[in-house]
Amino acid sequence: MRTPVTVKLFAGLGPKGWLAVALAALVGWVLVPMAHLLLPEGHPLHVSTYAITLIGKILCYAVVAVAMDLIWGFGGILSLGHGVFFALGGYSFGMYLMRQIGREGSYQSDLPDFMVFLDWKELPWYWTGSDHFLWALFLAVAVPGLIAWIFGYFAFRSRIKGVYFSIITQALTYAAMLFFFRNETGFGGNNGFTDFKRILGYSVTAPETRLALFGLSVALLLGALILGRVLIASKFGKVLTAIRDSESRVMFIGYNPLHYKLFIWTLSAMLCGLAGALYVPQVGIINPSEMSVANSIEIAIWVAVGGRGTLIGPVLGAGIVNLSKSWFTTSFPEYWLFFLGLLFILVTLYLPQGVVGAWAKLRSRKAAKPAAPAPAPSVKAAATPEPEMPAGSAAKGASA
Amino acid sequence: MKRIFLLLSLVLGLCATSVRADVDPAALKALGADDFDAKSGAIATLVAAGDADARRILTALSDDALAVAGERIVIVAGDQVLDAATGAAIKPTPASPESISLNNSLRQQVNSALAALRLLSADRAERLASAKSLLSDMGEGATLLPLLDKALKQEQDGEIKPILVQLRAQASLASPDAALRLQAVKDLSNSASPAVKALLLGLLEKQGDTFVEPDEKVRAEAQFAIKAIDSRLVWSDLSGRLFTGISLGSILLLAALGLAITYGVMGVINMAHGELLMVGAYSAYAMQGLFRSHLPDYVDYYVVAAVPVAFFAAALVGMAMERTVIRHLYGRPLETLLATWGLSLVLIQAARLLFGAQNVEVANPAWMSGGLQLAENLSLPWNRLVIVAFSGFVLLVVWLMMNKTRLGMFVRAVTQNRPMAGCVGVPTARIDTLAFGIGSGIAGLGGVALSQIANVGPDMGQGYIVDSFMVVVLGGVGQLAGAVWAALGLGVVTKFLEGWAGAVIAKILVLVFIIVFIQKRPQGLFALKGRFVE
Amino acid sequence: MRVESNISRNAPADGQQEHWDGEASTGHVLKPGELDLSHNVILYLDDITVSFDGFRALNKLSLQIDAGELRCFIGPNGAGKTTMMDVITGKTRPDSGKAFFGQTIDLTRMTEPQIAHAGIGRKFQKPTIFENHSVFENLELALKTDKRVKKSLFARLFGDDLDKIADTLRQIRLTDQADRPAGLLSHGQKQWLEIGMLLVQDPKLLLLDEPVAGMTDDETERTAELFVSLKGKHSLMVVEHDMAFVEALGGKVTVLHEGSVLAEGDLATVQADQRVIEVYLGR
Amino acid sequence: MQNRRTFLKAAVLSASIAAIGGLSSSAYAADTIKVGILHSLSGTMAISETALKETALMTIEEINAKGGVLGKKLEPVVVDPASDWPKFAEKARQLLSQDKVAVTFGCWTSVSRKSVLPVYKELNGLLFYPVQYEGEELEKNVFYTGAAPNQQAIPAVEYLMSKEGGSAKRFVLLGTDYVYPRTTNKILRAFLKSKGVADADIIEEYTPFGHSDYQTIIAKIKKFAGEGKKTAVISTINGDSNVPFYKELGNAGLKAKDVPVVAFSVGEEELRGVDAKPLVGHLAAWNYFMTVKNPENEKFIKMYRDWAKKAKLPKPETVVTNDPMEATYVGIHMWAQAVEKAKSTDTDKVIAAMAGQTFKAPSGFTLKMDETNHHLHKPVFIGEIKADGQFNTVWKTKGPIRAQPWSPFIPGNEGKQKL
Repeated sequence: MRTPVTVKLFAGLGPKGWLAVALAALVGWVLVPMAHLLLPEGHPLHVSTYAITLIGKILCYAVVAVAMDLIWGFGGILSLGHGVFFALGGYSFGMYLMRQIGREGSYQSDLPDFMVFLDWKELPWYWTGSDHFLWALFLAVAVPGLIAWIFGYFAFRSRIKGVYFSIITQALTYAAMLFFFRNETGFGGNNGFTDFKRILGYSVTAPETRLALFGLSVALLLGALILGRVLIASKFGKVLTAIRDSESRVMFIGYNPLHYKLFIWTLSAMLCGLAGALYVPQVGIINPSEMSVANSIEIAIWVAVGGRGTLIGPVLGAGIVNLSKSWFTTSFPEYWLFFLGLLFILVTLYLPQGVVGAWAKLRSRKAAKPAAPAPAPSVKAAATPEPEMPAGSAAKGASA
Repeated sequence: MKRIFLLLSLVLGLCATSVRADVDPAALKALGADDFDAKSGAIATLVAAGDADARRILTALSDDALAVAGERIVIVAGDQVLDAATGAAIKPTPASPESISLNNSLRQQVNSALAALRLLSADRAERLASAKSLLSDMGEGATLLPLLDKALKQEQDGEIKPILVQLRAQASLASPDAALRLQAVKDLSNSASPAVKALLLGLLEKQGDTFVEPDEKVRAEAQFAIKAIDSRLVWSDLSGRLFTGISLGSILLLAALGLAITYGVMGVINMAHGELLMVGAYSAYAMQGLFRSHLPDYVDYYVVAAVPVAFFAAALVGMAMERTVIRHLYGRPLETLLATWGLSLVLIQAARLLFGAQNVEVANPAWMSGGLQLAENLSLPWNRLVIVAFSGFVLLVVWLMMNKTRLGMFVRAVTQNRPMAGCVGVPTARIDTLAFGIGSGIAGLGGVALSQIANVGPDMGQGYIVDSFMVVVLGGVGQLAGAVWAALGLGVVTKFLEGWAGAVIAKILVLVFIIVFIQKRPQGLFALKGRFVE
Repeated sequence: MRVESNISRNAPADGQQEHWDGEASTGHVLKPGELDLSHNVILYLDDITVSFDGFRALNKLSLQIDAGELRCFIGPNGAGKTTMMDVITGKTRPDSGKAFFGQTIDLTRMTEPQIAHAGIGRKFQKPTIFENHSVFENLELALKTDKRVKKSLFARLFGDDLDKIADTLRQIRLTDQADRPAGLLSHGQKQWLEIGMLLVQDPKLLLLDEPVAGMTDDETERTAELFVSLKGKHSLMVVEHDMAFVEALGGKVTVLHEGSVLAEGDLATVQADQRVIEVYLGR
Repeated sequence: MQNRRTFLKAAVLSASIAAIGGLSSSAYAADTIKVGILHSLSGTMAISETALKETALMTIEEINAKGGVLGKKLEPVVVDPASDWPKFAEKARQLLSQDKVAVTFGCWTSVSRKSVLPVYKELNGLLFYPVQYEGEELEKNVFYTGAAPNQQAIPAVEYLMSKEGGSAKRFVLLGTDYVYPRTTNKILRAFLKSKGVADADIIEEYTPFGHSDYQTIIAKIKKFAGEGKKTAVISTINGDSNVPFYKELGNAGLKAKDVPVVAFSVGEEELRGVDAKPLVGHLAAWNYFMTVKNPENEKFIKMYRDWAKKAKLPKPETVVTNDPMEATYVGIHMWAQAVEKAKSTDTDKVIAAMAGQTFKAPSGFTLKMDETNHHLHKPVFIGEIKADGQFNTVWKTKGPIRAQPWSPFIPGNEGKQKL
């Protein structure tokens, strides 16, 4: 790959990649819907509503995982706050869904039930326009983006790195969760939003609507993957990974890491927001527990399991972890946490590059030639120390 | 306690046989009834009688020793059953007497009555005790007025007399004689008790458009008295608030101190820190169980025994963690973070399977229950006082260990320059394990402290992990002093905010404050400066 | 705080051109980015003091480097050589004193990237290169171009860029390694690569911290040749312990001791200097 | 690299779909009636909900021992939503659409109920909800066997205001900051107003979930109580925070006789985790106490003790029964009766048959399922906590009282009492 780096979209993926995309699109937009609508229930290939909602949900998680991979896998910044952006997207779109309920709530009021209940006479200012689909969609992207930008700008400007950053993102999530738990906040307290009726006038429970949402999830995921791939192939991607590996060097050759980090960080948050917006109508509820510290950490786990800095890995990770969760919690609930815990430990210890990395290693061993270096950092890369040890980052701060 | 009462009642019972004044059987019967007013009336009549029999029955009643056996009311004293009316043992013992239960208001009525009766007792200590107990809760005192007068007349003791005056004043606030009431209010104005204040406020209440207290002068006097009392209450109020802050701070400190070592000094992001607290707490629980079953007489000291046990239990778990997992992740903080999070999940579930999902019961030992009464409205709970002291002790130990022992020196050496330390012959690997063990052990100690104020359950640790990290980060990594200031600071600030904005907002504000603070001083309160070559 | 605000205003995003507005506050009005060498001096350090928790790493250090000069720095460990470089490149802020690049550019007010743009390149003691990128990519990243996010998203390499990279590869003798991950290079090669990364930036002033550490004699020799060849076009500051190498470079030598200049002159005179012998060569 | 990705992506989709197939493939046997049990067995709610799962299994076994329903055995399907609200919805859908259960017994928190509601409405399933809750809800597909506010909160307050209860004049409404406490307190505030209590004599305090430091609040209560008139605290503090609250209360020297605390979410199960000594005399209001004396209850307790041994629960000798367990027990039996009556497990038929069902409950009363509002008529007990963590009933209603899911104390609820 001596060829100069250019962002030719198609160069971004290459024929096989595009084949894969087409394949996925085919499955997501044609096969699954057909299997769901045409085949009778009980037919071995029939895809049930349950399956559709479950996979739809996991697809949304997968998008979050990809977003996380961009910031962590390629930017080397571990965020323990991505749950917030996901939830914010969900809430923004949830507001629209709540408004769509109209007068069918149990209080037959124009206001959402929980507001009637709090004796609110009209909508609080931040609900204005929430009955417009597009506005809600815009919010779902803009709100997480804005929050991320502000938070990121200050954090990165003060050169908060590595663990420090992770910890304050954790504080952010925690604070946000408590804030949304409050009833006065105006987002339904810990019950959050639920019992949605329709979206753009279509009933949320209609199979067509479900399939549409499912298709959109597939589209979003593919979009995220392509975007990620292209970004990483571009010079931007190279600078990003360079920052991950040696930030000071990057600075001394004249790049300002602040803006690179800020860009990818905000982008990642926006992706999460979109995923959240798609997640809510499919799952039928959004509430503050999505912002719990544990959830955000789990996102990191999906990425770690699938393989950092591999884009496709996180998708796998999200799938593996969530499906096994669904399965374990049915088959033997008591051991679910053991499994999850051990998964974290073993992956971090023995699969620093996750399943994808491991698989690549196997193949390269078979082929007896080194695995392609970029964009997936070699296993050695994962083992190289994080840019800053805590004490180190303290000193960076001191000199800032 | 219960024993003493029973003895007392028996003694009284015996001497009563000589001077027999019959107990009103109707009243006795009513005690067994299921009707509140009947019971309350019966108790009143017994108090009025005020003789030994009445006293015996009331005592029994307050000890839940009074019971209904078929038709008669009896007192259950250990394995024998006495006739309530006569105090004579009943042969043969009637089968399964139904104990008569009191609800709060009846119990209060009985207790204050008993206390009042005991004012006449010959034993000074007993008189003093009962006077004091009446002071805190006399309830509707008017009925006791005659008794108090009697007591006051024959009371000579310099300590008891003023209390009686107070009591009498309280009781006579309701008396029809305005002069008497005025005097009463005057007497009360030099009290410092919120209860008294409450009484006086009662006088100023309006019922309809007429005041409860008709007399203008008395009301004015009451106003004055209330001001006087308030001025006494202010000081203790403030110091009380400060103490709550310090107490919370000490708890945050205990929770974070272990982390200050594992993270602060060794740079290990231990997300399982909370679970090490849990291990400590559960070892306290285990010790309690052990003492209850084997050393019932010393059960109050299980906490003391729990301290070393918790330390070693947590230390062992910690070292195991270090050996098996963390050791392979040095220099990769973020991976450590994930792996230890996994560890924490495993530990939580393990605790669930071992002790059940349900929280377990850990009791404050007697010497840690109740509070130290500094003023009428300021009592510092013993368990919190002890914990504040304990955190100071732990801090001292840690400081000594890190700065005055060879081990501490090694730890600092290794964490500052591993290869060099290795070269000069420091067994780095072992030091790592030990250091981590110590950090974990200290977390265990924190767990013991927590078990005295909060839940002990499988996921108790989750609640502290964020706070602990905040304290360490805020204090400045690797800075014990920093951790201390951060913990106390956070404690006091939180409490101040809580008083003003409520618990929820307070918590949010504190977190936001931390985030902002880190922006300004990423190195925390106490900076490490120096040149760092990459 | 003053610094902070300045940084945010001078962030390269509005970088290359505009960031001199920040300087306007100091009263200098200059054409954007122009380096004023009117007095033929490229770097002034005046009375610089840096202390870490009481320890004075730099103690009233003053010196100046002429345009196109090749200056060597020697001195025992802890003499403050690296700290000096940290100050010049903006990594460490001096507690007091001035650091000017040319007549007008106040280094103590700028962030690392800004300084890099102004034309100061630095090579670290321990070679720091991007181990996961290929040698080619390392140079590509270092290449002197617009380094803002916007541009980086749609950046292309044009002929002359490619030529420049090709030349540099030849200069540092890594042409046939171009596609290997830099992490797989030998120590010496890494040193060369890092030097190469400096060259493609073509800075006016190069700071080189122990550039030949871990090089074979042959490599060392070639490095010396390279530096000498750079002399004139660029100004170089070389920190080195290897006296042979210093000798090979020729040019003026400055001896640092306890954070300030102990002696200055050509190697011979310096080595003759009594104090120097005591503190340094003596041992 | 590229073809790796191709392969992987194909793998993802096929794998996931296959996995889903696996999940759903639980054979549907015609000779049994499937009964779903939807309680968290892991996560934060496991503390409370595990016991309900056990009760449900026990009850089902009891019914099967008597020959089952419609001559078929009941087959329990247990799933674990892991205290994760969206997962509740997912599992509910699985129970209804994959396992085809005839009825589901489950949920504890309001949010979990709210999360599954749409699913049950969509697929016309049947849910029995066994926990006391805030009301303000009435759904065709749900039967509420727990208490509505007027079957728990209001009687408790009436008791406190009575001479017998210490004729309290001022009230501290204390709760964890979520919907149940907020609603309950809103209703109570309105109720107190209607009883002529001035706003100045009521304070509301809320704490975050898992709050463990009650010093400030206790201080507030002390101050408030010190301002004259008998004060009582009405606590809707959520499970976990109760221990620190009561410990603080005990040590701060606030005795039950001075400032009684009546709690709506503290029962026998919660008290197992507390040293009850400092709590003695404080109150709780429920529709069932383990200490209630009657043959049904003795039978119920014995049955559960035996079950605990059989199911190898930790410390089987110490297990206790509580209100939600009783509610579960009653619910399952009533459902079974209704099925027998309807001669079918069809949701609508069963719903119709449920109306007016009666059952002699362990509480010692014969409970009736209201004809119109899907709530049980329940008796109310007020108990004082004893040192052994059990309750000493100090007051109880003469008979079962009808539920008012739509509290008349909330404006706009008039005439909303039936479906």
